[in-house]
This record gives sequence, C-alpha cells and structure tokens, in this order.
Amino acid sequence: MTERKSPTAVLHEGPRALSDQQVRQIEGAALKEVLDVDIDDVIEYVHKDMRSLPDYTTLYRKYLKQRWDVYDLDFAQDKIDWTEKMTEPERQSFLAIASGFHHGERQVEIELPVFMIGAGEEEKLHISAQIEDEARHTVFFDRFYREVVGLQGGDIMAILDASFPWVSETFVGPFGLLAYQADEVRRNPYDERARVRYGTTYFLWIEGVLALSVMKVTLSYARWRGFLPAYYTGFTATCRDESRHVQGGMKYLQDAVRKDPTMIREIHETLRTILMLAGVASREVIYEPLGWTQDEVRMLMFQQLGRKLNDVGITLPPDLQAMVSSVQPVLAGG
Amino acid sequence: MTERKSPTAVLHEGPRALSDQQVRQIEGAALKEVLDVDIDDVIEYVHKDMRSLPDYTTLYRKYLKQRWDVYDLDFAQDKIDWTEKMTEPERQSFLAIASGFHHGERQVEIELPVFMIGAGEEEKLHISAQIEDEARHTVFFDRFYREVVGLQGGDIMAILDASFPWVSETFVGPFGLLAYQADEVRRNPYDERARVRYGTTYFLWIEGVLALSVMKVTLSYARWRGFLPAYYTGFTATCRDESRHVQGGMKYLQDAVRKDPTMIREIHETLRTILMLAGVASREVIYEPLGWTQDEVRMLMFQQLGRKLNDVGITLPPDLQAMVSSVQPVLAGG
Amino acid sequence: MSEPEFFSPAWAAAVRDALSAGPPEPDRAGKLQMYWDFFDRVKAGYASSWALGCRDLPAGPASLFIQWGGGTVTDCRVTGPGGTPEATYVLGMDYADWQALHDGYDPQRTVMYRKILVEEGNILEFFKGIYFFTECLAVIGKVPAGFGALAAH
Amino acid sequence: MSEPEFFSPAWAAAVRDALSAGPPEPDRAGKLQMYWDFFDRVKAGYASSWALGCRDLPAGPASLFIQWGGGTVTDCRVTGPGGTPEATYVLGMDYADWQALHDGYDPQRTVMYRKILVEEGNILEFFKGIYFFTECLAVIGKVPAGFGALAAH
Repeated sequence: MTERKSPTAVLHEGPRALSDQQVRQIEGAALKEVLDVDIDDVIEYVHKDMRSLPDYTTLYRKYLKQRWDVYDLDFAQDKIDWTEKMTEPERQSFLAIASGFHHGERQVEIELPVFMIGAGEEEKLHISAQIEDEARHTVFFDRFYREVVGLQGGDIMAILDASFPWVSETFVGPFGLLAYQADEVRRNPYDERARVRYGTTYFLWIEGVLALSVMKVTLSYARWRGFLPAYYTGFTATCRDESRHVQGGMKYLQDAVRKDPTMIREIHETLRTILMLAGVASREVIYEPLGWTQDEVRMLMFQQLGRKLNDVGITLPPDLQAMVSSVQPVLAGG
Repeated sequence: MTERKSPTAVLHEGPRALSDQQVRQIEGAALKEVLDVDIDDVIEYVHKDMRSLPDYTTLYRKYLKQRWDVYDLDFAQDKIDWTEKMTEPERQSFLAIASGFHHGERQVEIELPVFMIGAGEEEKLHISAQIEDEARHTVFFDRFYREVVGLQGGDIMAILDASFPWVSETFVGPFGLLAYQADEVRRNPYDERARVRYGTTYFLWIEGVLALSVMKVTLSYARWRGFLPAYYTGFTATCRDESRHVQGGMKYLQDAVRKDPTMIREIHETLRTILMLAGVASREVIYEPLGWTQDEVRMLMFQQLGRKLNDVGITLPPDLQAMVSSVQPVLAGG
Repeated sequence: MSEPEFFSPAWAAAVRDALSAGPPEPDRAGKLQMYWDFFDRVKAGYASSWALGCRDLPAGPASLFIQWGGGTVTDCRVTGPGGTPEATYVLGMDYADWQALHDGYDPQRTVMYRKILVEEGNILEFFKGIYFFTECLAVIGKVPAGFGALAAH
Repeated sequence: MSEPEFFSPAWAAAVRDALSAGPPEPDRAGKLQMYWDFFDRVKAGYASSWALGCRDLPAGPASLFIQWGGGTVTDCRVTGPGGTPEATYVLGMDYADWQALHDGYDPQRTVMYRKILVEEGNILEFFKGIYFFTECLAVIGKVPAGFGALAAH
C-alpha cells in the first residue's frame, strides 16, 4: 500500500495490460499478501480471460488454490482507522456504498443453490465452490460491520437488520428480481430460459457490473488513503473470487446463446427490466469523500457493463443502448 | 502407516478414548500429514462431540481450517499397489464397496443445495461448506477411478457410468429415497417435517451409518496392508469432513425434535422405510479379502447407528429395534 | 372508532382510498424527487391488476383484488375464500407476514425475502413497476387493520 | 409382427402380461435369492396402483394406469390424454426418458436421477416397495414398443 495514486486514475486511463508476473502475483497471493495487490490489477484480471473463457474445472481448480480463511483477518487497525482517522462524511459515504454489498452478499449466497440443480456435472463443482465463496463473503461483511463499524447483534440476521437503514430503496430492483427469478428456477430447475434470465441478473448485472463497481470505489479509496488494511485484504480477495464467478457466469451465458441463439432474447428482456430500474435513484449518495464524483461512478458502471457484453459477444439493440446511458450511480453488489 | 493391526481389531475392542493430543493431531493435520492419522481415531473423533454438539459457526470455522485440495494428492503409488500388489479378489471386493461411495458422493453433492433454502443463517454457512466438501469428494473418487482403477471417460458422468456396474441394485433404496425427499424439500423448502425426513435419510443413515462404515472397512484394509497411500490420505480427510457433516446433521435433528417433540415421528417413519430396505441385499459382497466378515460389517453398522441414536437421544420403538437387527451388510456412502 | 378487520370490505375500502391518495408527504420527503417522478409515471400508466393473496386465513385463502387504471384504483375488494382470482399478477403471502407488514416490517425485504411472491404473471414485467409496488405495499401496511378476530388462528 | 405403439392399448396389454409374469429367469439369476424373496413378498401383498405418466405426448399428458392385487395386475390401461388419473402413486416421466428406458437405460438411475418422479402419494410408503418398482420398470422397459409415430415430436 505504498502507491497513493488517485482512486479514479485508472478509470480515466482505460484498460491496462497485465504482465505475466502481475497475473502470477494475483493468482498466487496468499491472504496476507493480498494487501500488496493493486485492486485495479485485480479488476483487470477479471476481464483477462473473458474472450476465451476457462472451463468450469479450471475455475474450480483455481478456487481450491485461492480460497481464504475469513477468520485470519485482523480488523484491529481498521477499527482505529474507522474511528480515529476517517471523517464522518467518509464513513457515511462508505456505509452508503458498503451496506448494499453487506446485504448483496447474503442475497447471492442464499439464491445460488437452486441454480446448481439444473447445472452440468463440471459446472456443479464451480457452483459449489461459488456457494462457499458467497457464504464466506457474507461472514466477511458481518465481521466488518460488527468489529469495525461497531453494529451490535447476536447473529448474522441481527447485523443485517442493523445495517439495513443504509440500504437504498432501489436495492429491491436487482435483488428482489433475483429472489423472484431464483424461485422461478426452484420451481423449474431445468428450464433453460428461466436459468438464462436468472444468470443475466446474477452473473452479468449484480456480479459483473454492480459488485465490481463497489469494489473499485471502496477499495481504491482505502488504497489511496492507506486505510482499512483488513477490509482491503479481504475485499480484494473477494474481488479475486469474483473473477471466477464472473468468468463462470459469462461462460454459462455464452454457452447458452451459442447452443440456442434465441436465448439472447432472454438476456435482452432481463436487461430491459434491469436497466429501467437502474435509471432511478431514491437517495443521493455523496461519493466525493471517497475521491469519486457521481459521473465517474456512472462511467465506471458503463465500462464494467460494456466490457462484459463486448467480450462475451452480446450486442444490445438501440433501445437498450439508450437505457444504458441513463443508469444511475447506485451501487450494491454480491 | 507403520501400525499393522487387524482391520477389525477396534470393532471388537469397542469405543476408545481420544487424548487431547490425538484430537489436536486429527483436527490440525494438513493433507500430507493425514497419512499418519489412524482412521479408527477419526471415526472415534466423529462421535467425540456428539453429546454436546458444536454450533454451526464452530463447524464452519473448523471447515475453513480442515478443507483440502483434492489435486494435491498423487495417486502414482496407489496405481502401483492396485495393479501389482493387490490381488484380483481384493480389487473386486474393494470395488464392490467403493463404487457405492463413488456414486453416493455425487448424489449427496447434488441433493444438498435444496436443504440450504430453508436453513437458518448460521446453518447456511455450514451447509455451504458441506456442499463444497461433497463436490470435492466427488472429484476425489473421480480421480481414484480414473487414475488408479483405470476407468476411462471424458467427464465426471462418463466415469460414473463406467463404475455403475459395480453398484448393487439396492443402492436405489437410500439414494432414490434421498432424491425423492430432496424433491419434496425443493417443492416445499420450509416444510420442517419434510426437512426432518430428508435429514434422517441424509445425515443419520447415509452419512452417519453407511458412509462411516465404508470408510472404516476400506481404510482399515489400506492401513493394515500399507496400500493405497493417496486413497488413505484423501478418504481419511473425507472422514474428517464427514465428522462435521454428521455433527451438523445430528444437531439439526436434535434441535428439530427439541423444538417440536412430534418430529420424532418423522424420524421413526423414515427409519421404518430405510430399515425395511436395508434388510435386503441383491448381491453377495465378499469382504474377506479386505480382512472382514459379513458379520463384522453388520456389527460395525449396528455400532454406527446405535452410537448416533444414543448420543443424540433418539430412542427406537420395539418394531424398529427388531428391524435394526436384520440389516444387511451392504455398503454405500456419500 | 375501531379498526376495520383485516381482509374485510371496510378494510378494502380504506386500502382503496389510501392507494388512490398515494404515499403521504412526510413519507415522500425522505426520497429523491427522481424516485417519486418515476413512481408517479408508473402509477399514471399502470393498467394491470394485483390479486394480493393471504394463503392461510381461517376460512381459506382469499385475495385483495386491486385494479389500476387512469392513475388510480378503479376496483379494490376482497375476493374469496374460494375460487382463483383473475389478475395480471397473482401474489401470495402468509397471514403472519401480512401482520408483520402492518406492524412495520420493511416492504423491500417483504419482497426480497419472498414473504410475498408472484405466483402467476410475468416477473420481468412485474418488476418494471417494483418501486411502485413496494411503495404501495408500504401504504397498505399503514392502513389500520384489526387482526384480533384471527388471533386464535 | 410390428411392435405395438408406445402408450397404445396393445402395448398396455403387453405390459400387463409382462408384469404379471414378472422378471424372466435369466434376469433373476444375477441377483440373490433373498432379493427375489423380498420382491415376491411385496408383489404378493401389493394392493396399490400406479399411474405412470408421460408428460409430453403429442396429444397431451397421458398415464399408464396399473392396479395391483392378489399378486398380479388386475387392471392395466392407458388413460388420457386429459383428466387426472386416480392412483395410489401418480408418477411422471418425460417421453425422452421413457424411450431411454426402452433403449436399456438403468431403472435404478431412472429413479435416482428423478427421470421418473412421484408427483402424488406418500414417498415413504412408496419406497417400501422400491425394489419391486424398479424391477417392474425394467420389465416395462423390455416390452417392445414403437416410438416411430412420435418420432416427429
């Protein structure tokens, strides 16, 4: 954490090339070494394999090497940074963004198991690993809110209850939709169309756009200021996990469309609903204390969506392209 | 693997006490150290906490320390042992037992996700970890059949197809029942009665009785003869994972009955079907090449069932007790 | 004046008035104008109907049928017990969750945790109006309702 | 002589004869006597009925209704398309899985992989006869059946 470049520098620089050594550092870092990994490199790494996506067994083998123990993190310095070094506007801005992730992680944890029922055998390995990842990420936020922010509660749900006031009213858009789509998959686990609609919301939008954007904003702030080392470590490790999820998810969507080109309609219809909802915000989130402007966050979200669609080969009809440009910078993730 | 006691010695000696040092060795062993762990100690360890079952978060934290990488195993020596040292009767006996586990692991992997939907938040962590365990165990057997037994196939299902001829016709009893009970839970994820029936088949019978018995028979053979070191290592690590699954499962059943004592009926009714099916065998499995007799295997299964029921505080009515005594020594697991 | 019983005709009439009026000013103040503009736009063009079911009323499942049109509620009544309600979106909720909503449980989480669920209807279309729907759930939850007669249930 | 069409009256009659006769001797030889004793005991006392559905026949879902009694099949006929079959156990399977069963796919895995599923009926009671059921599935699978008329499906 010696580098102190501006949080939004890379946003304006555009995509960067990763050297083989950087890729090895990201892939091989043990948890305690993750503090030295640059979040911008990890976000670049998510997209590295997007054009020729790895198969599920490869993703599963990476998982076995990259998983981490959420109880190995020590939040003592984070608590000091949070209480003594961060300003109240920084804390409020941070909570307004992070709370969507706290709830988002729990939602993607609980909504994923049904998707495993109708998956192929090798895909099941990848999804089983992802379910465990998401549960671990849920515990990560539970610990952060408990030990750093100082929320009190006897169990996971109590801490979720306590952080919910920071969650925007529009959170129900993508996450309510995911809940209902998961129930549709539960009722018809082998309905490929329902699975593609679910996958569009889960893998493309929530993980590929919302989550990576929250990660980028809060982690580049932490890196810029040199604050919250355990948060930086755990959430950057989470971002590395996310790279497997996004790649697996994009592979699923790509395969589904290649097998049946009419599946693109399910992706478009789902994006039509999601983008309509994403055009509305119920609260103004002040990003400036974290080193961002609303326009920069919006630009970040465009970049995230555009790169995935482009790399996976999904084109948007004009009406959807127009909707993309009015997306509001409301962040949540999972 | 220096000790060479008879495979059935501990069966006749009865329960043993574990020292604190033995417990620490079992709990803390890295994968490569598992070869030095005695399978009888691990089976004893499964029951250690049965009388005061750990909570789900404790089990989840243990998982984070104990999980292993299935690709770290090297089956080269196993291949030599299998091909050059084991006799044909030993191989046939081994396959007759292990094939039920090969298929059983895959079944418990795919049937567990639906149980997570209706679980409490902390229980979800434990189940997410167990789903990942079961997927890893599926890969363990896939590798064993591919690299040691020499079955050929392009993917997981092809290897399952190739080992299926060794699976007994009565396998459909517990595992078909689990499949149908899982579907019942899928349709009604919050139906506690359906969940208890499912849990009786999954956690008490398949994991608590069948799986531990297969583990004991094949692993004490491998230890006795000094064969199959990677199988011994991976499957003993699997047994340690199983200790968390059985303890979590017994906690689930115990809590369900404490909350609503009429739930005992669901457990009894499920056991009534299971024990009726367990009283029948379609093939004669010759255990002698592995150092066991049919009567000893039957005694082993009694012990496994009896200890769980006893420790968790589930009593059986006379008709079920009578059925227990006619259980056939047909092994499978998951 | 005592509260109308939950799922009574008087309660349905009160729900109708409350939904037609929309969220009161104090509730609107906490959220961005952009959000309410969206709400108003959806409400003005909404021509669908909801059958908001209660699955476990003592007399059997019943629904609160709500028809929207011209920016207001054109029909609002309790249907059943018995019979399948015809509506664009048929939703189901348990009695205990209805009561929790009236006791102040969050409408977003009521959706997100599937306490209320679309049982019939196109989910993607339904979600285009989800902010409108959750705000309406909040309004319905604030309409006084007596749960006394069913307390024994 | 050509094969009777799948789900035709002639096929149902052939199924009836095959089930009443039970698994032929060569098939019995590979399994323990204990297993067949159990099979015979279940068969002798079985008084339940199965409606073995095919969910996606071109004309609509239909069922093969099988009534057991006195150790034999007392009724065996195709019901539907249309109407809900009344049976102790209502089971469903897709056309492709029926065809796979006739092509030799394993009856155990047909159950275990939920290719056939109990849609109505008590699962624990059903499973007390599961070995009897899977052996009957094997017998049904060996009854010649033409899938030609439905090949376009």
